[in-house]
Amino acid sequence: MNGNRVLGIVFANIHEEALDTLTAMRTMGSVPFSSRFRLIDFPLSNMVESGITKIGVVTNANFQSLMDHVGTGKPWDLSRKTDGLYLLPPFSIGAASIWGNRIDALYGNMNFLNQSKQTYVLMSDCNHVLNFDYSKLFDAHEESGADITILGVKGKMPKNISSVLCFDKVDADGRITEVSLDKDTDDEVFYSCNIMIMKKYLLETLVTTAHSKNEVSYQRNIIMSNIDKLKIYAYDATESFVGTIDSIQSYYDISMSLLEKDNRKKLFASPISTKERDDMPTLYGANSSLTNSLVADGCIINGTVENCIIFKGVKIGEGTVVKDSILMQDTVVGENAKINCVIADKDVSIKDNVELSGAPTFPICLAKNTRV
Amino acid sequence: MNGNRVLGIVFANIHEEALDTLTAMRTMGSVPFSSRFRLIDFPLSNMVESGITKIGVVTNANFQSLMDHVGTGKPWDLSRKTDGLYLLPPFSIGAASIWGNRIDALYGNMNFLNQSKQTYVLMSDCNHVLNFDYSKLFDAHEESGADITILGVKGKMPKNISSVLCFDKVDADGRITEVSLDKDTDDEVFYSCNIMIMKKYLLETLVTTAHSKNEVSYQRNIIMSNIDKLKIYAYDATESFVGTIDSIQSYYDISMSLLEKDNRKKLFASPISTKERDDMPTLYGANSSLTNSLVADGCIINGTVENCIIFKGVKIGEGTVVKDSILMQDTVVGENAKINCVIADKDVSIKDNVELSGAPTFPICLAKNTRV
Amino acid sequence: MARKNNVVAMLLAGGQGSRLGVLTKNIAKPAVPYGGNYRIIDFPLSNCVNSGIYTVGVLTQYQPLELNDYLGNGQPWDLDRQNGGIHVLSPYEAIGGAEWYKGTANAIYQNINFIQKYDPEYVVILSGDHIYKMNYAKMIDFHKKNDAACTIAVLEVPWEEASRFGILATDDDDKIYEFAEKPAEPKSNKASMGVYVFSWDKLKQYLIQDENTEGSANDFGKNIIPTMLDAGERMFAFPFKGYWKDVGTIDSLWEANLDIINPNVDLDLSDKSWRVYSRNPMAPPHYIGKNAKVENSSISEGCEIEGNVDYSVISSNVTIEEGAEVLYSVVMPGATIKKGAKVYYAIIAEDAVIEENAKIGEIPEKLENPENWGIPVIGSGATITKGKYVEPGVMVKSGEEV
Amino acid sequence: MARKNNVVAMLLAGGQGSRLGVLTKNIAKPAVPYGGNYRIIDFPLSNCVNSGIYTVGVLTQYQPLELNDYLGNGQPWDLDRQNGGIHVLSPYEAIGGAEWYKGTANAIYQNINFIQKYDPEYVVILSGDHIYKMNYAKMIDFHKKNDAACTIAVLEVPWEEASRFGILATDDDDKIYEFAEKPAEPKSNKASMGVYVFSWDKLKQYLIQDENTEGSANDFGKNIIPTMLDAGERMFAFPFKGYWKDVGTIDSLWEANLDIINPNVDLDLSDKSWRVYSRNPMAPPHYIGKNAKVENSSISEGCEIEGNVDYSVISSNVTIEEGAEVLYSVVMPGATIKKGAKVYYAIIAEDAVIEENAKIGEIPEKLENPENWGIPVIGSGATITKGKYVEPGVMVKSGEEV
Repeated sequence: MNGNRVLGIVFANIHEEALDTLTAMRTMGSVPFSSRFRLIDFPLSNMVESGITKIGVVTNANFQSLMDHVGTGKPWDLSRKTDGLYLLPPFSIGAASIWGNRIDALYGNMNFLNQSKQTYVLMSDCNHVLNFDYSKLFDAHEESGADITILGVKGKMPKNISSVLCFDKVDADGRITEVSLDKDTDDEVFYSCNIMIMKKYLLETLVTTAHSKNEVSYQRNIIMSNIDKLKIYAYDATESFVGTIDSIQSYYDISMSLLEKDNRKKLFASPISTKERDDMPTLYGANSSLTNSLVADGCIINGTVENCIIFKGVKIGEGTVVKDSILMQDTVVGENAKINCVIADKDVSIKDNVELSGAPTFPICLAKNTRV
Repeated sequence: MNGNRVLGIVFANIHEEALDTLTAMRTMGSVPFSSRFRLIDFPLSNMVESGITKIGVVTNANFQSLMDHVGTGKPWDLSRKTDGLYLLPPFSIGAASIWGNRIDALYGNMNFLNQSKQTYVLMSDCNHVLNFDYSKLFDAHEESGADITILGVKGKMPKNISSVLCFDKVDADGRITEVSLDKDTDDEVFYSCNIMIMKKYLLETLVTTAHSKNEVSYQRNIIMSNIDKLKIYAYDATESFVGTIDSIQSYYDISMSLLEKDNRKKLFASPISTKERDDMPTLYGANSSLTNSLVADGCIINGTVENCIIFKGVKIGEGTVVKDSILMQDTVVGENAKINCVIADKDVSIKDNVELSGAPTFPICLAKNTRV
Repeated sequence: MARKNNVVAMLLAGGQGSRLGVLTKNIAKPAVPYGGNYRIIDFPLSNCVNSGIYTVGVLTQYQPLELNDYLGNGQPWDLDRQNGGIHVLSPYEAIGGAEWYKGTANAIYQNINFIQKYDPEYVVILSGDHIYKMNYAKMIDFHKKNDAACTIAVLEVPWEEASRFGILATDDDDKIYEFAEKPAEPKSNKASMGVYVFSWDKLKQYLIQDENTEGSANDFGKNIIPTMLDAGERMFAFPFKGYWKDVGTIDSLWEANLDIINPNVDLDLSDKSWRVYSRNPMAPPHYIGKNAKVENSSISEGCEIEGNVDYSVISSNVTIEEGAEVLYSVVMPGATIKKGAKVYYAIIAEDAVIEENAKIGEIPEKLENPENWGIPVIGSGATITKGKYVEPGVMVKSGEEV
Repeated sequence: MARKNNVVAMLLAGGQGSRLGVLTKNIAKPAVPYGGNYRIIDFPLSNCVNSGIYTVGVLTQYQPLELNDYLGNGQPWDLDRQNGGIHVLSPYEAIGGAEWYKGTANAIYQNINFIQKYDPEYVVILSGDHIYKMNYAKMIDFHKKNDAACTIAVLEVPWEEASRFGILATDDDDKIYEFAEKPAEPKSNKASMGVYVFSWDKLKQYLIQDENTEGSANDFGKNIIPTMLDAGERMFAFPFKGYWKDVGTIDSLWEANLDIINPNVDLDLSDKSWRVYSRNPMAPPHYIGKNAKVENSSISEGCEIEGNVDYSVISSNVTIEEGAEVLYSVVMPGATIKKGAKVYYAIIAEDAVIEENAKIGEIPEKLENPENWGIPVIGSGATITKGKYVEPGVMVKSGEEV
């Protein structure tokens, strides 16, 4: 895939309702994940590794942490004179101009689309954690002669987010012939990851038409209603590691699933870049005991840690036992505390002797800066 | 001035009412000026040349062109891991959160101020065109022991913008003892350029106090009302070239005044950086005739040009005569046209044989993309 | 469908360029100013990035300071990258001793490790002394399609000039069957432009073989290409059409400069889809004064022009005072032509000063003896004192006062 | 109150570092990995930027490829700048011939033009083989206040070790009156750290003078400093307190590594106001497995640890399999310690592989003859085959299979 041919669009704010406390002060894209990343690192790195050189990040409210994180795009080598990273907030601020939905957001950025010289557009949200070489998707798209090719996976239907498309019938050659939206089922389905590629002019046409008819649902009005008119193909990415985050619970489960070596191998198969902060290596003290855990740089571990995801700069005091938990950046746990099934957001501080216990099916979520 | 000690704050949107058509789709900071610059280039370059390494650009609505222009801050060497350029739009979008005034804007960015490690703050708007080494201001501020030091110039009172402070009485050592706001006079006055330096904690205190009392005027409530309580000093910058843009007319006059060599020497005494676009040199055809004009790169001139400011990529056809005009980027004038006292914004297109004539005291202003 | 970095470009910028005389006394040839806003190296570098090649090694050992300085972190060419980007490769010392680059092929040989790090499929070899706009991506596609080991860009030159070039004889399908360096009786008029695409595995093999060959000059044209041909490798000639000029001599550099203001020459520098990038001098706009007369010329930013300029290329930050006259000349950045001075058919290098009423060169028609014709060159920082006459063809050394 | 660039730092990174044996076979000493996340050069570079010095010349002529590559465009240290930034300065060829750097002073002499371009007031001379955190800005203030020509940073060393260092004898006001290189009978215990601040005009004068002195070794310690003292220049000793370690030998490199996990050592790498920057390997978080045991150690990102690690420094992307044991050792990026292998008091260089049940080094207490003690070093990319024993003090060359 010659990167000059494909424009990347990342939607940073989609599905924030699913993560509640974690997205109270940030976009979906800036939610911390897997010890040292943010969710947007995955679509950005996938795009860049596939050769894409121009990416627009569509954002809405609360984009300060996102702006801090992606900054000038340097970590992804997107700090360029020509092309590179473009942050696309709603520039003209007024009552009606915050992107209400995906069609609005795309329509509001029509100028950005028009002025980009690329022939194709590849769009992605931030709630699917995966490592995928989009040039495969591009090749499949080219070979099949499809108008739109959508990446999908087979698995349990995501329940807590809306507008999830299921590919109910797919031809032998990959063409989708029947779809449904937000299916109520516990069976395994073939559902869309909302990562799709098409010609730029097609997207421009579809969005302009939908906008002029005052249509509001990208999935319903652009994809579903065109299923007969356009050649819409599915690309099955089930073999890759794909984590669909649709709730705090799935965020927790997907995080924990990376304690399995196979999953890690798949998710970090090609480099995932992120903003670095130059921490020292993690130091383990004389009485530390750590098992089955993922740990980033900059931590000082003096206690016992089991089945945990530990982010940068976490400090765990002597005598403390942390199990089945996710501790985000710079969380500090004092001495002799007991922590069980907890998700602690950035800069949480837990005093000596505190006991906190959730369940694997109900992790306790502590908001940023909480003092316990 | 050790740049690490002073934080720069640039207000990109202040006084846009004065420039009307030129700021319809852009901030004051992104108004093109003097063939190849934008107004924000002056405060940014002055700050960087004075050694400042962290600058926050406070912006409000319409900041897309500003974002395009300042981008990652590379032209000013402000693309850094530590410090550098920070764009500060109103991140949390809601009815009440667009900065209504300077106090609001500063209060809304209190986090940015708090988290900056610098001891001093230097603030500047974008409507004063000048080249000034702020380390002189810093030194004077340190020597006098002032709480606040404000850069001022002696000249005619700017009339078309509000909240202009006059230093009515200044002690021999520079302390301001009497001030007035928006004086109605045609005499020469000593007025504030609204470029001022103070300790960061002082600004934080003043703004927090004013905000808590629901005060809205920075000049009235923060400067004027503290004239007795704080040591507020004036620094006279009259010897530098200072152009105060308060209207289309003054924009035109200041632009034209740079046809004088002395003014150019002063305004370009130290480098003014800007975003480059890699144009070829300007080509002059066999029948071109150009006198007393400033021209940027990338133009193709085949006609007659007199007393003009010509921006990048302008094309002027054979037989055309352009006088006393300002033609912004990529303006195209056909053949045998006659243009007199016109300000043409970007991408204006003027056909063959068109005649357009304003007066030096009433230049005609053509909005971006106008076709004549 | 390939990922990033499958192409690495290696730019040979090492030559001393002695035919450019005083112009290359202190700077490497690729750093010589050209066309008002550019330096020679801007052309191959811009070609690289416009062709999507973002990994470029610049091989240099001769006076690299100004060149290094000009290239800096690569930002003007969008080559300030985490992955790839621009790398200046000077000779270095290893255990077993230090070696300067012996020939073009040896220069690449000494940097095999650099190339190998990117594990590219293709390596593009370029030189730093040609002015042209070329899409290397198309050449690489051609190379791929032909399953070639090596592809050489060729330009059709007039038959009568062919014996001055490296000439390639090809089949109808562009396959090369013979290469002759400056042949007395050329078999074709396809001249090598010194632009090569190699499959990296092949190039590496022949570089190592050549390095181990006693008596080899370690040169691409003299050794690598003939050896590969002899070995029966698939080698193709990629036909290039468009402006191409070697600027290795004073005359050709002068001509190539004047070409940018010649409407009949096919060198469009205003094409926004193929920008030629350069490091910008951060100067104010240029000013043309009340009594100035400028025609058929190019003027760059930062100039102050009060005199007459015709058929000339005036680089950035040049001052031409009232009554001065510049005809058919190239004036490089920062030079000053004072009141009443005349500059005819000349090259004035950076920061040179031509004082009042001095005269540089002559209009050819006015020469008594046309044999004395030649472009005079005033070296960088040189001063020509008041009223002094510098004759055609004379070179004044950098920094000298005459 | 000065504008930008009034200080230029010159980092002498040229030494072959032969005392580091196999570790510096293919890479320059400053590029040797240290402390899990760093390379030696990260310390002086981070000191520069934390001190507000953004113009750094790195002088190198020995195996610079990996160093160049590591430095890249300088972005990890915030040195990717338009004005100033990081510049790797290799020897180059000028008219009149090419010269390698002859000594430390000659290396700076050959780059006078580079420094002059920035027209600095002060030049800081640094070397690339010390681990320390130091605010050069304070030293420059001290230099200014004393109106000195040269200021040398000094560390008080134990008297019994003083004769191993360059020793400075000073007045009460820190003015230097004598400098002695490794004196038999030291007059003070103030040892030079090899960190110099010079007023540029003075340094330039003495560099030129030294270059013209027949028989000079062109060395700072041997020539420039003594000559300046003799000439009566104002020279001061700037007292430094804190961690400082020369890592020029295998033993000292090993010790300096273990210092980062020693809570009693004054080297805080977690200080956010004085970060030590480095090029990050872009690895996932490290994983500590179900049966792993890690204590008193540092682990970097990208590691997969299933074995036992105690009193060791494990760099990024290291794999330690189940049943393997690593004690009092330094494991550099990308190395693999397979099942059941033992690594005791050793340095394992980048990408080395220790196969199943191999054993590297020994616990000193278990040695029959303590005379045989020594840190074994496994060179980068070397492989120690299954069950093999590498004795203490043995060095295995890069890439070798033993």
